[in-house]
Amino acid sequence: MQKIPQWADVVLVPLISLLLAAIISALVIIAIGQDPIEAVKLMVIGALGSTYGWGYTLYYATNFIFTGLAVSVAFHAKLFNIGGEGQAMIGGLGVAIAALYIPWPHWSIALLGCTCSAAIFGALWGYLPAILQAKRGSHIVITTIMFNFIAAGLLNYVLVNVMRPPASMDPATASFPPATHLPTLHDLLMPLGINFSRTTPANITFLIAFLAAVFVWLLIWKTRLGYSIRSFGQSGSAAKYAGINPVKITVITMLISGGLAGMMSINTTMGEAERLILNAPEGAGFIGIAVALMGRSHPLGVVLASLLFGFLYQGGAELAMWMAIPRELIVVIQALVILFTGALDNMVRLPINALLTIIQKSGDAK
Amino acid sequence: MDILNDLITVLNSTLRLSTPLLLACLAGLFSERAGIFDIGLEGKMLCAAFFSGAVAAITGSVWIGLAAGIASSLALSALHGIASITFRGNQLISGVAINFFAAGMTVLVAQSWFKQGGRTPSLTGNGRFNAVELPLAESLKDIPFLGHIYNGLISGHTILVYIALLVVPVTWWILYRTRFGLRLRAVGEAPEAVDTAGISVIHLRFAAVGICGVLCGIAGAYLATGLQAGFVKDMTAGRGYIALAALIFAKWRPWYALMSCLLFGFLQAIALRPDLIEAYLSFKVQVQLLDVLPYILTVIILAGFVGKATPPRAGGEPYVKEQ
Amino acid sequence: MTINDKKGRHETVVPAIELVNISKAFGAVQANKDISIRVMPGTIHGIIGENGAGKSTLMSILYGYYKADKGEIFIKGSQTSIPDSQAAISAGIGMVFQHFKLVQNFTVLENIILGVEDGAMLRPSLAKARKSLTELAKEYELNVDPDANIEDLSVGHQQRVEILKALYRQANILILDEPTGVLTPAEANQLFRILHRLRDEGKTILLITHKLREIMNITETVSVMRRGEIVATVPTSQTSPEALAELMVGRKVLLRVDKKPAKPGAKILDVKNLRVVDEVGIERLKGVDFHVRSGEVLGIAGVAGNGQSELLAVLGGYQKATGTVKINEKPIEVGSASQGQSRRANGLSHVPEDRQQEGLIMEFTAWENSVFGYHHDAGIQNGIFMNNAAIRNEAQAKIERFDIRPPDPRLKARNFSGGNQQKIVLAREIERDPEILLVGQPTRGVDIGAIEFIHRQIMTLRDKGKAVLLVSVELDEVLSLSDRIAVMFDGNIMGERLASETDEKELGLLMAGVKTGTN
Amino acid sequence: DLGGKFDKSFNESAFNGATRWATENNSSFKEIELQSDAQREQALRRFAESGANPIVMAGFMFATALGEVAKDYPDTKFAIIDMVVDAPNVRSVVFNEHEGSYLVGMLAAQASKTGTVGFIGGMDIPLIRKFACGYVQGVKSVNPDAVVVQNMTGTTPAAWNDPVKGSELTKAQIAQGADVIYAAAGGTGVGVLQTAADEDILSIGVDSNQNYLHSGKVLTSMLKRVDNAVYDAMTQGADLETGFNIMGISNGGVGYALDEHNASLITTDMQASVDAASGQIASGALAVHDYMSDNSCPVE
Ligand SMILES: Nc1ncnc2c1ncn2[C@@H]1O[C@H](COP(=O)(O)OP(=O)(O)OP(=O)(O)O)[C@@H](O)[C@H]1O
Ligand SMILES: Nc1ncnc2c1ncn2[C@@H]1O[C@H](COP(=O)(O)OP(=O)(O)OP(=O)(O)O)[C@@H](O)[C@H]1O
Ligand SMILES: [Mg+2]
Ligand SMILES: [Mg+2]
Repeated sequence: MQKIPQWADVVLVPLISLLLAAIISALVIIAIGQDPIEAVKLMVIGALGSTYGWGYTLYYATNFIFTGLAVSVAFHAKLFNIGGEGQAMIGGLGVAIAALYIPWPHWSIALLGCTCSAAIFGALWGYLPAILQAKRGSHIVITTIMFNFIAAGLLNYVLVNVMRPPASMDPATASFPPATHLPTLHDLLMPLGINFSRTTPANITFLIAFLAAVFVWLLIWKTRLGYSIRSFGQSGSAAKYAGINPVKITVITMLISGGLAGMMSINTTMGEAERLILNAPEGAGFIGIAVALMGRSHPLGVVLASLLFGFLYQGGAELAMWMAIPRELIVVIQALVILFTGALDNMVRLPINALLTIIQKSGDAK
Repeated sequence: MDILNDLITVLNSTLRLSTPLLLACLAGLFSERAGIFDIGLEGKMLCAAFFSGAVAAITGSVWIGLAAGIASSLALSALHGIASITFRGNQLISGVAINFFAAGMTVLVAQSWFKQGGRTPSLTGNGRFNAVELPLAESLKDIPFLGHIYNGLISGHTILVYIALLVVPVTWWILYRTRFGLRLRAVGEAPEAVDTAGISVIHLRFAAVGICGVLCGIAGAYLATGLQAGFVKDMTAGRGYIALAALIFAKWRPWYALMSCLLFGFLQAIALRPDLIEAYLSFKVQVQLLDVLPYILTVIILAGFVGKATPPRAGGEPYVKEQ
Repeated sequence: MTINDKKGRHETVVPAIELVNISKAFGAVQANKDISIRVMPGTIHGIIGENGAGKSTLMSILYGYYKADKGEIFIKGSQTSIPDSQAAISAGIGMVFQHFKLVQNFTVLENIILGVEDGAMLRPSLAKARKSLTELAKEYELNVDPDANIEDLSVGHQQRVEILKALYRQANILILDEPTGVLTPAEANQLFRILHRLRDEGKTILLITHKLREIMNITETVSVMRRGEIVATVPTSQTSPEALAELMVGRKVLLRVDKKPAKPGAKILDVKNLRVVDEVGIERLKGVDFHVRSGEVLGIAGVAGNGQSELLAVLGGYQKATGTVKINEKPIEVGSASQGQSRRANGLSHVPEDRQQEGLIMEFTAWENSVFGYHHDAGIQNGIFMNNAAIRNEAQAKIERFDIRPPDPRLKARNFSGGNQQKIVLAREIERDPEILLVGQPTRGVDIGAIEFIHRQIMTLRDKGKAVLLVSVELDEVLSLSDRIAVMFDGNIMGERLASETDEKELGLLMAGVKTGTN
Repeated sequence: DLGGKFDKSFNESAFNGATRWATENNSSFKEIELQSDAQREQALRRFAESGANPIVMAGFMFATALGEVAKDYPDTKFAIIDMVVDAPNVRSVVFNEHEGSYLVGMLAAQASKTGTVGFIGGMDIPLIRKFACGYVQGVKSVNPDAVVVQNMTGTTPAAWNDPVKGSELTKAQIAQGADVIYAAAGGTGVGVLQTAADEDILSIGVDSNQNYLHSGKVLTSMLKRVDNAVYDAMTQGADLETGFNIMGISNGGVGYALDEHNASLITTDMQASVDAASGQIASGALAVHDYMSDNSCPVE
């Protein structure tokens, strides 16, 4: 078998996979008695047809980039961190505490402070499963699942009993003071002469997510720590031989992973809601797993997969708003995208491979 | 307060809560023992819960419902198999996709069939599994202690509970006493050894994934037609993930799986009875703490008593002999 | 009986195996090119060739593990298609792979019956296998505990299980791919006795090995492979090791180590009363004392599993121990299991026994592997970053100096042959210019061209005045490289000898735990 | 509200109100069920821009989003249910769930033979505490010695859709002697009502009339006429009266359900006592403590 050319592998295969997912989705839409062409139009225009659509797409993508990166970093050390959801929740607590109890003079300093706080809180929530795995051999998959539940309980307690303003019906903190409100993409792009929609939740956190992706890329492929993390992930026995301390690497990796997951809450809590609400991550921690897997744990892949999921989220919301399509359909479409681009990609790759080989052979023959 | 009675009610609850976990856990055990990781247990259970509930509602027969549930779960298993065995895709991704798919599809179909906000109509009569009174339960119930336990705890569950309990020794027997079991365990540890012994790795793995589908199907049907009288969206409520945790906890062994599922069930059952905790341990537990108590205890037990769990060596990796 | 084969030649004996024009490509690599070979029944047929020449591939095709792109296979004269191992087994072929195909946490019995169970229940099959196992064990001196788990067995015993598997399946044709790579001399000799027995019974044996001595001693015919082709098939009696070596490598090979007299200096490594207790509480090292001086090679001989691996792990810094170890008179920490970095800082380099599990990260590129373990060294890092450009350049240079093929630092370690993988490790460790070099099994599974090269590198290091601690189960190797030899048995050092004053026989007795003479 | 919670009760009730309006007036409405908090504001803006008027939202979680959006669309009228948003173009509809719960609590206490009744809430949030507090007051008003067993289903969104846990909690409460159980737990309540029926005790439904689910086994349902609120808002259309709108017993916003499915369960005495209390509450003679007023409940 010939090795498939890079462009085909990176561009053609995912595109065809997406197309297949789209075709099946279309069949499902027809089955529930709706017009798939109309639906696609709505999704594309709704998600990408205006700065408004982009604003939402990017907002969702930002969440997924953080959680996707979190899962990816852990993956490089062969740690399966299912706890992104809980880490993001606790990260949100960190944001809320920092934003509410510290009088920030300016949003930029507040952003810095709250980001640190979010990362520290998220990291702490990743620390316990890490230390249990490293020292006690407790499987990190179980402990992180458990810690998701524990985080939900903790947040529920704090929001209902501690941080909720007394008269409020809503189990949420008070709104953050205006000094902590983050500039939206509208505010950021205005000076550049771009009139980005004012009303979308996309905010400066989007840029931080990009920075985080660059950071992860540098970390994993350019630093000594990243080298150690990858070594440890690829071969525990070799890492031992090289003098890489497994406890240290496990803990550090999970701290970084948890920190990244925690930083997601900057976007939702500080950027969008401007207060901490119950269930703030809204499942982004789990989407992060899909995003990391689809992006092959590479930051670029994670960013692209996040954009795709952001598109599906926003396009899906538009569909639900303007067509009689229940939101569950979007979940089905997401499933199909994950399935075809993630798990069934060889189904596409093998025939393309064969085809290219034939083309190449006949080219050689001439 | 009568300690025995309290114990019996808690253990009854334990048994009911453990049953879906146990079935799903054993389902995962077959799959993972053959080297195919399956985080799609949740999705398969959910799908089976819906189809068993829906078909039982339509036909009025719980057995046809059960069959439909199993069939739907098997279909998802086949998908998982095609993705991760035939096309050597990533097993985790495939599992995640199946969970998403089931979560969306069940509600979609439920809405289009029944228009009840993603629910199925309530099942009545033969549409659901009813409690089975074991022989002599009534007449033995006055015998102190043993008769009490027999009548109060052992008797009076739906048939699926007994099936689930029966599946444990059967699984053990299959795995350790039959040719199929030997090969199944081998293919999860060293598929190349199986291949060079002249056995088809692919057939074996599909068989395992198929069994996983059947057991998940029963688990889902139990939720919708045994414990409940119909399907409610997302009604698995994360039990597939807990089953997965139980499987790791059990170190991929059938009897341990029973133990760990009963433990999870017991912890959940205890959390339902703050009054007992208060009465016997004389302290009051805060509501949220109560909710997360089973999870905290799991972590403590895991960290304190259960050592390292080594998964089947070839687990999670597609079998490729040449590239 | 006479048969007319395709080429119209007349033979009085039908070949047990005849391969005709077998070709096989993996992607761009043409592993086998138009290979034709005939193997006569009742003979031992040797196959030799460099690493990556295509030997294992050819055998895997015969066993139905790989499918040939083209070509035909004749078994006992009749054309046989072997699409999978099942077909090979029914055609009476058994194979002992280079990397064993055993289920590690199964018992010996379970491994033996896997795939040939009689009936759906295990019990009768196990009982039957147990009975025939006792018979086979008696017949061929192949003793193994039928109820032991594979992972608890030494490699030598694991290999016995592989052979028993083939015999249990009543194989008439037995393929052995580098069977002696992991065996002690005694085990190897026993294996050859068994092979002779089998041959005398009329079975046909195909033997792949890198050891010319074995070829000369036990084969009737030998085929030489180079770059996917058979370059010669000759009766063993009509050739010599030198001639075979030249056929294999395509140049003259020095089969003897060219050793200058040693000039030992100061004690570089000093080990006193070293004890190791493993995770399950078994004492693996029971108070070991020795030292290594600069400019000398101390060889550690011994049957695998007598504590050599633990010794290397302690000295390498990843196994806890008690006792004292000094490098250059300076005591080093042995009480913790994560000392790899400080060991390297103390001038110690280590070529581990297992290149694939320890020495290399198989998924990393060659250049990434070229600094594995040294990624905290100055020059390799600047601050928190790795100096990747410099590492790549340096790796390219090392690849050239060590003649690593293919000379591409961006290739993954997995895609190099065993010999070249070993060279990558060696280049990394030797080029650090260590005070003391630990080497475990430096030439396991490596072809003679590479062996020659590796031995020369070790001697050069010694002659530069460095200390070398060599651990090997190859007595030949220990004898020819070492200046002094210590023999380990059951966690103890049984005795120390000067290499010039001892021989295989004396060492063999020490290795078996028999005290001889005095030191 | 998010997650389609209160399914078969709260959301569905709102939906029914809208549907009723649509069929009666032969017109149409747009609706969306949300999957993310960020979509609240999005949906409001999109509907406002598309000219929808009025826009009705069900659920307290809309408050913040509405606060933002309302001022950007001064010509659009909004109605929010379960929360107060102070803006000139917003009608805030809140329900006195504690009053309705008080009534069903009275019924529960009278129907109970054991003197122990149960309450199962979805999640421990203020709204649910409000339900619980009113209920307990009602129970105690009839039988001061009655025991009210209270449980919450969980802390994750799954708490609203876990009928299995609902069942187990029901059984646990039965074991503690409860023979009437009030469920305010969305989809989880389905399991509560089912198990109560199976175990032959009484249950109380919530939000919409759930008596029919198990005829003769559901004592009553605490009605929260979200449908009326929605219907009302839609009927008024663009001329929606804004301001603060309390839906209590006095104006038929909350109440208890009495129909052919539970007629046999409610004796005339019970009905009389409850109707009397109802009248007193309406007239202001009887004040049911609102948990939200001081974040505490006088009884337990
Ligand atoms: N599974 C495989 N996938 C891709 N290429 C392979 C595979 N196995 C072998 N090759 C290629 O085929 C060539 C021949 O390999 P083979 O294993 O037959 O060599 P060998 O003669 O057995 O070497 P050694 O002496 O090291 O055992 C190698 O150079 C390698 O590149
Ligand atoms: N899956 C594979 N993909 C690519 N090349 C492979 C693969 N498997 C084996 N090879 C190549 O085949 C050749 C021989 O492989 P083999 O497994 O026989 O190892 P080896 O070279 O004999 O090493 P060792 O002596 O350590 O066993 C090597 O070049 C190896 O890189
Ligand atoms: Mg080989
Ligand atoms: Mg080799």
